[in-house]
Amino acid sequence: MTRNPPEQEESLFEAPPIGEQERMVEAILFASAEPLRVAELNARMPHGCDAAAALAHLARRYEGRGVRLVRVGEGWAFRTAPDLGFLMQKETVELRKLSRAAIETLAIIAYHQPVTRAEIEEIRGVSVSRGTVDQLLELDWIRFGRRRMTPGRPVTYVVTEEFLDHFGLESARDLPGLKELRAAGLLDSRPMPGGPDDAEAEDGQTDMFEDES
Amino acid sequence: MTRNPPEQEESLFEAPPIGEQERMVEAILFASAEPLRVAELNARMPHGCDAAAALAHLARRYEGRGVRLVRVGEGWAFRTAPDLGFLMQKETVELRKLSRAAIETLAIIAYHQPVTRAEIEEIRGVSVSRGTVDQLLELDWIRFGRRRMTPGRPVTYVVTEEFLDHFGLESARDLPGLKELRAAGLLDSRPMPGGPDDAEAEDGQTDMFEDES
Amino acid sequence: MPEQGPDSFTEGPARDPVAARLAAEALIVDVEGFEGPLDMLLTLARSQKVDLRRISVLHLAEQYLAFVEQARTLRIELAADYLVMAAWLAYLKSRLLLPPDPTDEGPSGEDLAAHLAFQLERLEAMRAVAARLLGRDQKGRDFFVRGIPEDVQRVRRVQYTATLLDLMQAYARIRTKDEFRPYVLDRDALYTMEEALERMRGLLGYAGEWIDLSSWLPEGWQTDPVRRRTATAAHFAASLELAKQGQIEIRQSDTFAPIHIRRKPRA
Repeated sequence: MTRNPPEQEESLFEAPPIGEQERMVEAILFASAEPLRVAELNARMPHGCDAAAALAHLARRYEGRGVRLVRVGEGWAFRTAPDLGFLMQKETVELRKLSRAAIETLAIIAYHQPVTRAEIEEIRGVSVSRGTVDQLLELDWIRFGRRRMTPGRPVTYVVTEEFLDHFGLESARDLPGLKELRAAGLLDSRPMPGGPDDAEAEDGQTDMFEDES
Repeated sequence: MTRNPPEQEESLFEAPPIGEQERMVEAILFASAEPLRVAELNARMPHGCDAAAALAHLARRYEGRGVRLVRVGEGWAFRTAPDLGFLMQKETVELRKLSRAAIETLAIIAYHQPVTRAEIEEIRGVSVSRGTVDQLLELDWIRFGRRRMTPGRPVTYVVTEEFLDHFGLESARDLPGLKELRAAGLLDSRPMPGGPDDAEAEDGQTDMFEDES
Repeated sequence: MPEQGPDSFTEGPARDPVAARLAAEALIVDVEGFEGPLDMLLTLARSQKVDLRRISVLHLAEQYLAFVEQARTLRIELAADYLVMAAWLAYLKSRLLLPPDPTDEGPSGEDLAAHLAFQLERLEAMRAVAARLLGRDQKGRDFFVRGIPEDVQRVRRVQYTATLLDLMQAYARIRTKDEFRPYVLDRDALYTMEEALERMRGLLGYAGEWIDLSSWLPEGWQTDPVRRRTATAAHFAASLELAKQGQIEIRQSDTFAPIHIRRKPRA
């Protein structure tokens, strides 16, 4: 989402002082349960405001507080500090118990995204049941990514911002152990020697995490 | 909600420092779905805490911020600062298709204007609900025309400028006639000669229910 | 996962046939607990108690094949994918044991073994990170969102849309109803004058002589009193209309006598 650079507006509207913009971002984010993107913040603030700068100020102000300003993918949200979770029994929602298959499938999608069902099956060595994928889609933790440009144009799966939010991740790059796995070559798409998909060798690797934008 | 006075516990548990208590109150109030009383806060905080004192600190901290700690009845809650209320309005435009009853009624008015309600019903073969006409009036797509000089002096309906504007017409006369509709293939869904009545009758039936809404 | 050290039975019956048999049975009974053959291989591999990178794939293949063999002697049916894996491992084993054939262009036994080791390591790595992921602070359990988010007033403006095409199609739908369904009984027992008029126009050609109007009532409208009444009224009104237009003549010999009509003779 692009918008006019603030310079164009300045002659017409005086932007509020940065302290005031900080208050505005604080109010908007406090009121929202969902993360909001910088563009969404700017759209709701008066012309000439710079939500990104206000966010930077605000994040510093909330450092170490009971409530923190966190980045979730492209969005920003206030969340309670994790060390105070023990106080929140009343607010705790019953997290659905995921099957082992669902957890593994989720991890594979997160670390290998975008990834096709066939690739998930190759990694797990078993077929992926519809219910497993459905469950993850329903939780809004995964979504369909771009189709793979290989024969059959299979759909791919990627993780969502809701996934990042749920696990307190700023981006998919912050997945635990991602660097080590990559360094160990365990995220490479390595086809079976002499196997039929030898030709597609590097496909999975090249566009990994490209989808972030 | 009553609870044992904290004095009894103090010998056993050291209360957290007041700064920590402030963080706790901050997090609890942020996450709570309703305002909380001091007693409720105390009940949820570790033994020896003094929620009232923590609240006082917290209220000062949020003075002049985008959100404020406010008293709501007997309880406490965060609320956005009143001067920023204008930021809390998010207008979402929801596009919705007109119901079949409404679009048919509108079509009849457009083609037969000025037309009375009785005539619309005659043409549609089902009664026209008040809601349908009201909706079209509200959309400013129809308005009242002159009364018909017949017994009862029924009101007539005509289409508005706004209607012409929305449908990109110079005048209602520009609406294609039956011949053109047929040429455009729009009249091709004719009922099979011989046995159309069942299907069509059912059609009329569902229509009537649609009207209710 | 069973802790019975499944590698014990791979040494063959010579060492401890009873223990080996028991171990194999335990594994077979537990086959439901495995998420497929790769998962089982990983479990077997872990029993070697070495880094997965230094695992003996040959040994692993032998363990797995022994397991399948045991299942067969115990007459336990294994799912097809377990048997597919067994066939592949048997092939791998032969590749690893036989001296390489210089004329063979296929992948070497070492390549295949390395790939299997890679698959196992990757699966194990995925499990490890899945556990780390679940070990993170989670929303709704460890950290929380704003409890009163409805502070944001959502001014929802509903905008109704309809295209010109919608409009025309709707009108077409209604008009086709008119054109092609002259007898539609939207109101079950109501015969309209328009319908009667339409019908009579079609019949006029046969009305060269005086005809009793009541004999013109359409089928299904002649017996039931309610339907007969509405049809009679409609046809009478229609005949008045046709008379007014100069298309027919009407006569009635007496009060309540039958009404006769005929096409007006051409002048």
